[in-house]
Amino acid sequence: MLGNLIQQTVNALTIGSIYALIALGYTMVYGVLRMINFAHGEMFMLGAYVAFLILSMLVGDVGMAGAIALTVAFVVAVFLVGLIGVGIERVAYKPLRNSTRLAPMLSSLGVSLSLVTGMQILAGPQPVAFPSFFPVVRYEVLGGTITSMQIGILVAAFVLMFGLHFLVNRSRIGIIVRAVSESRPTAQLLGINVNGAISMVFFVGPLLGAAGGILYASYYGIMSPTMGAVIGLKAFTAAILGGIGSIPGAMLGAFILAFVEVGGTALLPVITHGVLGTEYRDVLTFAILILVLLVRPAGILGEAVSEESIVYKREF
Amino acid sequence: MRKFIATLLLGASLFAGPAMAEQITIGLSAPLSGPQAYFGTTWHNGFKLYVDKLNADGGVNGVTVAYDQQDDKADPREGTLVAQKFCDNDKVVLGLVNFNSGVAQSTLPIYEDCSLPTMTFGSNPSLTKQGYKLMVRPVANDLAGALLPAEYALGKLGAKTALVVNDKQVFGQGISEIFAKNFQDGGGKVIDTISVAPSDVDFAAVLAQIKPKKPDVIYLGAVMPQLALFAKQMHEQGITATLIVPDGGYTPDLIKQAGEPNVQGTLVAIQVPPMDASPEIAEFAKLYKAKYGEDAGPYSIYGYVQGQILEQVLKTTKGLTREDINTALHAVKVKTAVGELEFDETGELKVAPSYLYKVEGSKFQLVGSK
Amino acid sequence: MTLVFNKLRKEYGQVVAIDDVTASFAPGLIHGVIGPNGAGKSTLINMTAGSYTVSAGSIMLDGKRLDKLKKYQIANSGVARTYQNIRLFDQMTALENLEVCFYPSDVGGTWKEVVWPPYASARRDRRREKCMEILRLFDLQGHADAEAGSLPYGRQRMLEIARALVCNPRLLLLDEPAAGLNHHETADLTAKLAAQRSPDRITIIVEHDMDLVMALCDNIIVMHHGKLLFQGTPAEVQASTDVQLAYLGTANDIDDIRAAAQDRRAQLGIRTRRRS
Amino acid sequence: MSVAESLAAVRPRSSRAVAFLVFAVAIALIAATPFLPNYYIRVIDSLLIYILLGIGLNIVIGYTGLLDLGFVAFYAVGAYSYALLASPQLDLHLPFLLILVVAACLGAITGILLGIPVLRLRGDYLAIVTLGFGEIVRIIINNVDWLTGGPKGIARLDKASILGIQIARPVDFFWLLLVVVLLAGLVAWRLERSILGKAWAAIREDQDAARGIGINTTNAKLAAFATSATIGSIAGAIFAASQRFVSPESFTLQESVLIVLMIVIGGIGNILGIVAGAAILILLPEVLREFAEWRILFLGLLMIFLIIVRPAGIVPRSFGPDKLIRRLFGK
Repeated sequence: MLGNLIQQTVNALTIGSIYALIALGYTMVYGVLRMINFAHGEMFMLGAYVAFLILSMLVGDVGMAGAIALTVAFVVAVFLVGLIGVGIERVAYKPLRNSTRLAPMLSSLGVSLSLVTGMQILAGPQPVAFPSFFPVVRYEVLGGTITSMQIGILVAAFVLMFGLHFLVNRSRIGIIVRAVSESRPTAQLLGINVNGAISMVFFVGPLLGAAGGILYASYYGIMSPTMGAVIGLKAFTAAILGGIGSIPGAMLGAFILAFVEVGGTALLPVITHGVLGTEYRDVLTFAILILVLLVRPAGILGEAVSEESIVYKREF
Repeated sequence: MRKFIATLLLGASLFAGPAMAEQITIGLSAPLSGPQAYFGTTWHNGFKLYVDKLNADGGVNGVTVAYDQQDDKADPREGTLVAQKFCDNDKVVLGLVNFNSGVAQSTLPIYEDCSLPTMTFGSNPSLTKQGYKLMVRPVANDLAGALLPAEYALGKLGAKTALVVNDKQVFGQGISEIFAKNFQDGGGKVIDTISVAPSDVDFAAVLAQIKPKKPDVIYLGAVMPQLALFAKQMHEQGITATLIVPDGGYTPDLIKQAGEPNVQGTLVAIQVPPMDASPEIAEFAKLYKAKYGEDAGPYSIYGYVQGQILEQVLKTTKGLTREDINTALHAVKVKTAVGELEFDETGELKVAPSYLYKVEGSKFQLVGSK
Repeated sequence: MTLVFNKLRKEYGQVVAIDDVTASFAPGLIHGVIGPNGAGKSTLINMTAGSYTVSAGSIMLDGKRLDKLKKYQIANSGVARTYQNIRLFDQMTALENLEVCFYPSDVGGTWKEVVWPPYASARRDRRREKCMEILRLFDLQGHADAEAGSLPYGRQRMLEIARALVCNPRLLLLDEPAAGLNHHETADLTAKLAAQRSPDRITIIVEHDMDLVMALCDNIIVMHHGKLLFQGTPAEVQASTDVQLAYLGTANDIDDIRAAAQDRRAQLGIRTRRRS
Repeated sequence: MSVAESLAAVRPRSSRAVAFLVFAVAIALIAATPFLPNYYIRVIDSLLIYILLGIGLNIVIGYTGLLDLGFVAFYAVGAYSYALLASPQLDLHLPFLLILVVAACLGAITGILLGIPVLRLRGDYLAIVTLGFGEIVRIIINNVDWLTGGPKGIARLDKASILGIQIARPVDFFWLLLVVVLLAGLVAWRLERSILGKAWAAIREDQDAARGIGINTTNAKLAAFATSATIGSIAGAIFAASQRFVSPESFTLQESVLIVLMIVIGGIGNILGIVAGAAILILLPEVLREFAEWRILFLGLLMIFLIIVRPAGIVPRSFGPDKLIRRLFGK
């Protein structure tokens, strides 16, 4: 029983940290532009594919040693995807910045569709095997099985999240980004380079998403052009659950979501005496999301706003 | 818009014009885009390979064969549009249709309404039980597909207990229910049935539930890439039960994506004989690779076999109308690459070959056939 | 026949925004509420209109408790208001902005409007006639079909007041109606508001523009740090040393600057987000 | 943005010509449809179903300004109403018209059930909760096998008939759908112009100010959800009758998103826009059928292009049916 508990906790932490990396991208973009970036899941997918491409070039053509090649591929891929993110913002979202709120959201849907089908055409629609970034060693801890891969993912995710935390709260760039997300007009009046800050967000968000994608692909051993869709939706759910726009909220939401999913799988059949099986796990997830939002309409750590303190004009 | 009008006019002219007597068209419908595109494309390629050869030899009794290949996206709505397109085209006298039983469910009534005979590929047993007069299924249904593995598990592996996992999709759920029934009928015990979501990639939580139950075999009714993911995670979590999977796993991707050490001993049941089973199949594999630049897909050989059935139909048919073709199709008896085939009155194969493979190293080793 | 605040109190956590205010407002008069920024003037309006909850005490209109009602119910009891930052329905025409105020009385006939076109057009004509009348009073008849959001700032202010007046409210709450208006516009507004005096209506104006307040109001209450500091006629207020002290002595500089910035942004039409 | 400006500048004189053109093309299409091959009629049927769905969803999104990503749930409710009441599944074989009424009522009830929890939520929170609702409905349908057949779906649905006239061929459904779409469009358009429609617009523009003028936003929003769901559910029932097979895979999140896209690309809040949006998103992939995956890529890029060039949609909100009629018959 204890073994099972430890096992499930580790499982939840691993999934949760991948969700968190992606949820952060949603929440940062939302914080600055009040926009849901539906193409964010595709950054996750791109991360895996770009890393795979670089890796096969490094190992195949250059003949670089495994561990170094992996590190190089990881770093180069996340930076490349970050740049792609900035480029997409310039082309597809920037022209819509003063438009309705729905317009950039739908533009991002178009970007998402194009990236997925583009990748299907380029790399084929089939899932492709992805090499492991960490050697798989199993450790038995009090009856539970933990793999070195899970540990590696946890460490990598936490390093990245602390890096982001530092960037947002301690660095100059972070202050600028926070100022812009607080109030874009005011930041503009203060002479802040708003475009620069937005580009920064569209660099860091996809970068983290791509990192999540690489970790995910190497954890599960496969990648596919559509891999971003489901996990993107889950990360988005996590961001909303935690209170979209809030960075700690995104992380909290991601781990809560992961624990609900794992807990649902493990406990639903037990609690309901087999009436509801694990197939109802997503129902449970969404039901909990709805309940949380009923109590806290702006998510767990979202800014609670009273009616008059915020001028809500039309959403779109 | 201009293109649309052009297509419109073209469609109208086809509709009105007289059909050419010496060429028939076969409608091909399967997923050609999206995650299942690989199966649809490679299946059709096998057929095209045979038909091209047939045409190169001057056709059958002077009749040449053209094909109209359409994407149904594995979506019932798209499937019905394609079905209607074939129905409207008088030159189409036979359909090689729908890889997915779910799509076939919605298209078969349309084909029935316009008297277009089909060779349906969907393997759900219920398709032939609805009284359709114009369909045959040139491939073993899931009843046969799940019998062999159950017998093997009970007999050769000496398994007493099985745990069944399905992905809550038509195919996965259907075939795993049939496996469970066969396993129980043979004296085994199914200790639990678990459903997972079709989009799941992480089975760690499910596996942690399975582990203490210690089943002898686990039957996983799902498709790729879930099969590979499950096998990999199962091994990583230290579960030693024998994994049995249905036909979707008969692809080198299973071994590649799961990682070679993680799938050793996994059993795969499929209606396809090994590529070196006979000189004819080996020859086909070579031809396929030469023509399409890649290895034949899991169902390519069935496309080829359907070409062989078509040839026999054309040899025996009285005329080239849909009705004539249908009569000939139901009466066909032909030696094909997978053995001699004929259909019963519901359109089901009288003898449906099925095979069981075991993963050894990076190869699928035949361990049983029926 | 009056509006009564009875020991009205509003707290935000530790901060007391309104501190036991008791006051009554008689119909037929225009009441001004003045005071430095942060004195709680707008809070009074927001509580009366139901936008803020009441921490303690009560608000009575004609013997009916308002503070337990929902916001739309308060509006339906004959309370209409304008906002510090103009809140029009931007993509609706000026006429529609007024027309929609007939929702509470006309909504019951919606299905009849849908299935029976003559009924619908009769209803609509009746509504439009009343709305055009009000628009004319505010010189907006020429802009009836213009989108509200596209009107110049001054016109938007007028339109918002027209919207508040269209259903002939018992209680009219104007939250800084002259904010952002230039001198001419303010004078124009003063004249129009004066023309809207009605013996059945209680009008309360929160305003910084002293010219407007002094010219228009019959009765003024002065708020300071959430407390009612003084109540009297314009002349009495001008003579009061307490009031002078409150304005000159303790006015919080930061608040004034913030208010100026707020007004400036409102003028520019920038949507502002403020933390609660 | 010069392209956008030039596109947006619809000159009054030419717009009368445009109106006549639109009208003439519509009439010509309707008149020509029954003579087309069945495939084209089926495509047009499919288009009409999506227009119907668009009209329904537009009430919530376009009129009331609530981003509903779970609309497909109502579509599913309607489809399964028909599937369960007119098939061997429960061995009930009720008449089509009766089922339409039942589906409409069930749709309205589900609409209100969804409406209640989301009333307090705004914007993106509303979007995710409605999305979750749609998924919940789909997952439940996929899992209550004893009732809905689970993933297998329900096959062999009865052929529909109205007052003894069988509705089975694509052309029958064309006429049925045409009538239903025109009716739904008319109702939606008249609702928009009614006092309730004005209240919806007020809620869309500024919900708090709408409360401030005495609008009971709860009731108005529930009315929007219920009407929208009713139309969606009717569309579902007709879809099931025409397909004669239902399975959960027809009711995925992608369908909801497709309908939202249709509305926004066409011109949000405008029935004419929905027709334009549906034409692009439903017909284009059909026309480009032979290009397989490239057509989807093209569609994605076209979407970005259209939204950037015309963020408010192809047909402006102001060019609604009233304007079309005025241009046609007015002075």
